[in-house]
Amino acid sequence: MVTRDQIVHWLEATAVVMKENKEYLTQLDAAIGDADHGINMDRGFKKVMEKLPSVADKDIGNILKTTGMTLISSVGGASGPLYGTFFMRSGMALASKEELNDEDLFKMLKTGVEGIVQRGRAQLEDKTMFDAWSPALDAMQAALDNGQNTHDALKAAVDAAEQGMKNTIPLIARKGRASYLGERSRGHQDPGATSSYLMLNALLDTLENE
Amino acid sequence: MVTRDQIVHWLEATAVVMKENKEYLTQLDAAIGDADHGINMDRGFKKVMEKLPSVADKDIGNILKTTGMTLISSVGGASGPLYGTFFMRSGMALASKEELNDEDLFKMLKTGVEGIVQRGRAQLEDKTMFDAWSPALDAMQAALDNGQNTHDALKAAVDAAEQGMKNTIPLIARKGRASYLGERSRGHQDPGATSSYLMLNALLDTLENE
Amino acid sequence: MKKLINAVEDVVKEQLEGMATAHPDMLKVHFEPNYVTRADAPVQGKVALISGGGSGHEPMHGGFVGKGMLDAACPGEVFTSPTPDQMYEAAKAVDGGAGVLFLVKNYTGDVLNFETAAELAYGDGIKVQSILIDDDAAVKDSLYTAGRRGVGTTVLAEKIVGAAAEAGYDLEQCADLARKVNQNGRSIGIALTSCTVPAAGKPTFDLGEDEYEFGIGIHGEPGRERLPMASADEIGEKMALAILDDGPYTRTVREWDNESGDWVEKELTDPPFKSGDQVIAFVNSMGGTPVSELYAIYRKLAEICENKGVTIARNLIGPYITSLEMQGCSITLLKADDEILKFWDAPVVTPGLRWGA
Amino acid sequence: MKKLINAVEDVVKEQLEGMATAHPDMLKVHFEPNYVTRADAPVQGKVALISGGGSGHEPMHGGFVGKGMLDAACPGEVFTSPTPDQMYEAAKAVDGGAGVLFLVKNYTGDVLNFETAAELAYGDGIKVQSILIDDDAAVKDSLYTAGRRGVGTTVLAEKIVGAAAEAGYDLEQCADLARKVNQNGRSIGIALTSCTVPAAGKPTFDLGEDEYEFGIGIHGEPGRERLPMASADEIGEKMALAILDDGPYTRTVREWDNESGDWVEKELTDPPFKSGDQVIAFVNSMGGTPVSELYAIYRKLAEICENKGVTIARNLIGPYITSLEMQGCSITLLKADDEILKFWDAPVVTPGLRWGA
Ligand SMILES: Nc1ncnc2c1ncn2[C@@H]1O[C@H](COP(=O)(O)OP(=O)(O)O)[C@@H](O)[C@H]1O
Ligand SMILES: Nc1ncnc2c1ncn2[C@@H]1O[C@H](COP(=O)(O)OP(=O)(O)O)[C@@H](O)[C@H]1O
Ligand SMILES: [Mg+2]
Ligand SMILES: [Mg+2]
Ligand SMILES: [Mg+2]
Ligand SMILES: [Mg+2]
Repeated sequence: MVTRDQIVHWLEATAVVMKENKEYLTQLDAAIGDADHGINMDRGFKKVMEKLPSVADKDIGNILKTTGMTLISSVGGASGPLYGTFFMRSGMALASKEELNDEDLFKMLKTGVEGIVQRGRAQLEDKTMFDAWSPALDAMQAALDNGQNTHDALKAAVDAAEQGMKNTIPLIARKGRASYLGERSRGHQDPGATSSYLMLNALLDTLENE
Repeated sequence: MVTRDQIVHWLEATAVVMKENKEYLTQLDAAIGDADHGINMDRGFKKVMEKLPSVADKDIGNILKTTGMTLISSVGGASGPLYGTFFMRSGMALASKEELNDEDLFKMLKTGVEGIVQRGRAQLEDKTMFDAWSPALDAMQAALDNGQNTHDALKAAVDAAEQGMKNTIPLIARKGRASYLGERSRGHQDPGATSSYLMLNALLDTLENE
Repeated sequence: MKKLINAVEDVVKEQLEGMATAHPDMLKVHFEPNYVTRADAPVQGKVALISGGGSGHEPMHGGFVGKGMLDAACPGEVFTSPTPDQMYEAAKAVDGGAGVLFLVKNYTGDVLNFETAAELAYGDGIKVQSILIDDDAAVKDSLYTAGRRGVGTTVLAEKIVGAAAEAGYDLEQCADLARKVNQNGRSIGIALTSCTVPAAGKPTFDLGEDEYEFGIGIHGEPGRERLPMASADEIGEKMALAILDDGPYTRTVREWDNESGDWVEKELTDPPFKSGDQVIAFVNSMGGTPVSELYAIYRKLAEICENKGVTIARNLIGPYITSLEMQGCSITLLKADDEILKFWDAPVVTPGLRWGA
Repeated sequence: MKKLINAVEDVVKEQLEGMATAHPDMLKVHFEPNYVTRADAPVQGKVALISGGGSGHEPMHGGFVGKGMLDAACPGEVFTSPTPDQMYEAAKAVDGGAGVLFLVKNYTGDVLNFETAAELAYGDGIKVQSILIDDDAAVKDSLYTAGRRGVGTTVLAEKIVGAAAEAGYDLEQCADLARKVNQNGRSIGIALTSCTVPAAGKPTFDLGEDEYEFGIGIHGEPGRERLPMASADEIGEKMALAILDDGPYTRTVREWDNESGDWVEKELTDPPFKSGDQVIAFVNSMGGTPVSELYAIYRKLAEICENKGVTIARNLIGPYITSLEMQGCSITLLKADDEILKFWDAPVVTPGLRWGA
């Protein structure tokens, strides 16, 4: 069971991670984008931290939707609406839940990623955040089908996301700003895939520590 | 007696001198102006050389007026109308003359310089071309009053012009572009005084060589 | 970095304050979220035209708010897409009952944020249409990229569709006209220098004294190729031909459907230019290039158009869609029929573009 | 040096050709000697307004030729006064029988060349008046210098007197109005970078990353002082106060007298600004500074004017009197009465300034 507090702690942990990786993500974006991804993510999750206290005692759906709205109205760029949609959709899927079972947790991630795809229309190997999320969901699904527990299934997802993130390096970007670089986008790790991995990893960390 | 041919040769010699001193005059102007005086003078006298053949068989007044008109419409800047007026006025003063006696030659220079003053309203020590012309006219007048011949009177004028030109160095400019520099215009020789000295010296050279 | 700014984080806000103080007769500025509206908004019964995007392209878009052009503009941070709450609030503020049309430059960030805003506005009962501007001929294919970027045609579309809305076109008609303008407009840009984003504090890219960038966008990003510096005639010719010799361009766009309340995809193909076309020619400064140099480019452009049998019916020459203080220029050609010319000539009263009134 | 030019010696000619091609509805360009006239010149019975000066200040003056502003402009080489034959030919081309008014910026070269032109035109039976624009508050005294330079007020004078001529003012009235505008207008300019004269090929002066020039003219000349780089608010305040706190200014000007056929001298004293004045505020880019930064300056200027009890009745913000691609700006304040405001608001149709038609 994942509690409301754990979800709040995950968001807090994500805010810390984005702050710590602000420079790193921005550097990744400098290579194939416009050098703002870390700044964008840090700004967005700072805002989420400001908003969180006012909803921390509401249901999980509400907390996630508020997170989504906050990211949408503070991040901007491509990643703002994508991460915003992720949390809006997952919030809607978990409306009025006070805690999440294994299935709910998977549903949260899956509906969130579906939102990303619907909005961004990314396909596998377009060199986007979807290249981290897609293998992560597959691995988690397989682990759950195999009867593994939340923690192990999530661990499998994080490992797959990390691999997916690294796999973006040789790809040529076909979506987003990096796509204009064509061949020159090769050899660089996608910033959005990196922030996605970091976010998922923060969830695992949070659940492990509690 | 100064012949029409000598006047033509003087203008030719001036064109050569301006060409040779194009860089030098421009450098002087760079220090306290806008770095174009040599370019302006060279452009103007090149044009005079183009026009000269068509009037070289006319009277001296005509030749000088044509020179003035040509300078006016090709030099631009402050010096264009000033030198232009010099030749226009001297041409008018010597209308229909085929040759010049001592008095005529002095009149040519004097009426020309009066034109410069009327147009530019320069006073002594304003750090302009007038600071070369004014002592030159005084010296020539004195020499002629003393009964000296054309050549010697002109020699005295040239020496005085050279001295006047050098005397501009410590002056603070009060006319023209250099005046905006205030104190910073001190320590530089005035470009217009320099071109005036060169022009007068070319006249002396011409008369000496023929 | 030397700019006439105060703290880098206040740049956008203070410029908007300056605009508000300078042009109260034409526009109003709203803060948190930031958007600019016509002074007389909402205009009842008129379709409201809204655009927006990162700041740094002034006078676009805020300078084009006013009678005969935009009803609202939503400025993001410098070179950063605005967020949907800005467009959503702007839509609510300017909708006069006839619906709002979003004119969106094709950058992933702009597209996604405007899409979210469209959904929010629709959810509030506002009729919405959204047309993409993707006219940058420097981007070759749409299959392997996010598609052609939105550049110079945006300015022309804002003027023309703004006049149509003023003349009483309904939302559908405005959207159709905007789509037509976009499909008939193409642009190409070059840079002689980089620009400096205030928050970054140093030039976005380095460019040697003897080279220039060909095929740039409007965010100080490097272009399609880096070439040895050349004369105005050579550069102008290369630019003109990049537009005039460009083939058909096909891509799928997403437009909002008020019936189904969802996005529908449309495949659109833009026809290339051909002899006999008449065009509006737009020579634009990237900010740091003075208008005198634009005339040298226009001179060559006019010569090439004439050689190709393309008639320049109207022109616009000056800094209208810029990249901060970047030196460089862009050319946009828009094939113009009578409808387009009529609305081009119609009165416009904005801080950045004004005639006929 | 990187510019959109061909051979440096053709820069002015080719820009004029570009203008001629772009704006045949507004103006005509004549070569050897070079001058630009209104497309419909001469306008019978109307006073003809003529200005001119070195090139490099575009859109001034050629871009201000058209209905409601200049009848003719005479461009010299870059930063070099035009020669009298240009103004003389222009005067003959645009005189509609009511005489010509020369608006002359106070630089020795411009003054002397225009004076010669006035004499030539008068000699041909054309009624002539010549008014000097000398509004640069950076120049302190007139006794020991060539006097205040003509800068931003020129643009305002061309607009206002152009409208008056259009409205039927006679030559005397136009000259009186031009003199009044000049006496009520003051300007101050700053530079963040130097500009590069094409023929010189390198920047006119060097300016470090951490300094700016205060009190510049418009020819890339250094200013009154070199200061450590500062914020938009600090620079804007220093500029505003240099104008608003400037004392009375007295000098002798030379004007043409059609009765005597000779020059007459007049002593003129300009009054300082005071609380209760209403003004036209003009914030101008030197070429390379984008309009967004001008708004940051305008914001501060408006605040200071308000504090001083000076009401901004109208404003103009953008690149109108430039120094090639120089980064920097100038502020001009013009104390405006009803007559001035009426003619400011009147229609103008030129490539560089347009409203009301
Ligand atoms: N269409 C898309 N679908 C999914 N992710 C995308 C898409 N376009 C861009 N991204 C992601 O967004 C990231 C860039 O985000 P960010 O730098 O914040 O925005 P911007 O590119 O507007 O500056 C990319 O690294 C990529 O992972
Ligand atoms: N009012 C004046 N009277 C006499 N000579 C002047 C006056 N103003 C400037 N000059 C002369 O003109 C010279 C500069 O000429 P030039 O460089 O060709 O013109 P500009 O200053 O317009 O560039 C100065 O060195 C000075 O001798
Ligand atoms: Mg980015
Ligand atoms: Mg971005
Ligand atoms: Mg000079
Ligand atoms: Mg000069």
